[in-house]
Amino acid sequence: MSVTLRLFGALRELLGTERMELELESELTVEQLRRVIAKKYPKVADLLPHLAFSVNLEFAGSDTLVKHGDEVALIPPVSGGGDGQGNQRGIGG
Amino acid sequence: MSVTLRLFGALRELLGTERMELELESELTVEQLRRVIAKKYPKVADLLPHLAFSVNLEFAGSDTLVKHGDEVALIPPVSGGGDGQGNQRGIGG
Amino acid sequence: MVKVTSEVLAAEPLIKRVSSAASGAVAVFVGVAREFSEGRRVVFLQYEAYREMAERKMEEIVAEIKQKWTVNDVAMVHRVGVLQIGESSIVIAVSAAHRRDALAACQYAIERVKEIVPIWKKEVFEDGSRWVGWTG
Amino acid sequence: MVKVTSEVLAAEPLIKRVSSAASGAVAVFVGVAREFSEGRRVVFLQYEAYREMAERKMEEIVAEIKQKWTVNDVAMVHRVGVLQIGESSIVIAVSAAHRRDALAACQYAIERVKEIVPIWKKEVFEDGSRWVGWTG
Repeated sequence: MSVTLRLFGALRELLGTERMELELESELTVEQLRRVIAKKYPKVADLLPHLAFSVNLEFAGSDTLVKHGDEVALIPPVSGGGDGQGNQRGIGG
Repeated sequence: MSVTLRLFGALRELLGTERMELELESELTVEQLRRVIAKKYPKVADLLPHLAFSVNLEFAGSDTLVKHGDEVALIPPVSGGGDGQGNQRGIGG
Repeated sequence: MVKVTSEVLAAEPLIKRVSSAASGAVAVFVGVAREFSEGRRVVFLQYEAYREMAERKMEEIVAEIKQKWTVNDVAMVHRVGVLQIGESSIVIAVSAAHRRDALAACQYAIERVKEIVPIWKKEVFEDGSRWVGWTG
Repeated sequence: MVKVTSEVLAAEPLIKRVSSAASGAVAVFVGVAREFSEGRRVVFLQYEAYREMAERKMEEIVAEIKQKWTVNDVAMVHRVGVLQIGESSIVIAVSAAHRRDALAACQYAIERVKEIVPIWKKEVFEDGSRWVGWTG
């Protein structure tokens, strides 16, 4: 099976692409996918603990199942809105 | 001595002028002036208890002294700002 | 900058005026002439100001804001005269480095305008009119 | 109406868009590209969005607002791409019959944007750059 990975910001720059297809042996959880990515792309391994994930445009918990054809995004801490003051509650609730 | 009276809104309409010179025998307090006006202009007597006074562009308490040449305004409850929702604290603090 | 004016109000010029390179946020309040007041249809509004005192009180509010919050600039313009439904009665714009200062100060500004700025509104209905604010 | 766009933002069109005869107040928030960030001079900003998800999350925020407050309309536009200092990154406009609903909802909107909308800011300095928001 394969999933589409969407990459933004520092991740996009580090991996040199904003989108990639990732081949996986079977369905797996977001947490398992996080480990797969860390292993395959060591240069972003340090960033991964600080990321949220979305699956098909919705924030996903660690045990959300990722299926064939899903679009998965690695979501860095968001910083839209201007004024330079982040929101301490962080992302995705 | 004389003072200038400024009138607004319903008061201006009732008395038919936005400004008048008022001749007074002597200096007096805002509260005394209120009674003088009520007596001289009975048609606004009912409104006077609901008014604030300003003397020379500042809100004035009941015992503020009014002197020759002062500009005194009768200040109805204010309703600027739009949106139709007044402020319960009223005027002049 | 504070002003009482009979000209039509727009927000963008005030936003530009208060913005600077040090501003990360501008909070704006626009008061608008509304068609219904307590169920009655308003044909138009008429605002009247004790102009000299109103501008002085608006300056006082700006000074209060600058004491209470870290803001860069405040602009506040109130319209007088006849307003058609949908036209703006007041525009307040507050710039600050940070959004929470701008937002809190803007909210404070409109509350204070309604407390201490001598401006009065008359609602004109199809079958009458009234000066707003008389509690008696 | 929500949108992620690379075009220059203006507040007035959004104010007009949310205004109606039933609106007594419009509250507006404008986020502005600021020159200094923690003491360093910013040359320009670059915003990047996960556009499809960002617009969906902005729609969610509008729905949350309509549940929490009595508002007439909400418009929210976020800019992406390169922003010069002084340009607007976001404009939010909320109309309501009454000012307190408009103001509270507008404040809520910008806080929620910063929590859940996947948009990222890069600050470009004279001698480097950084993506904002990494706490690690």
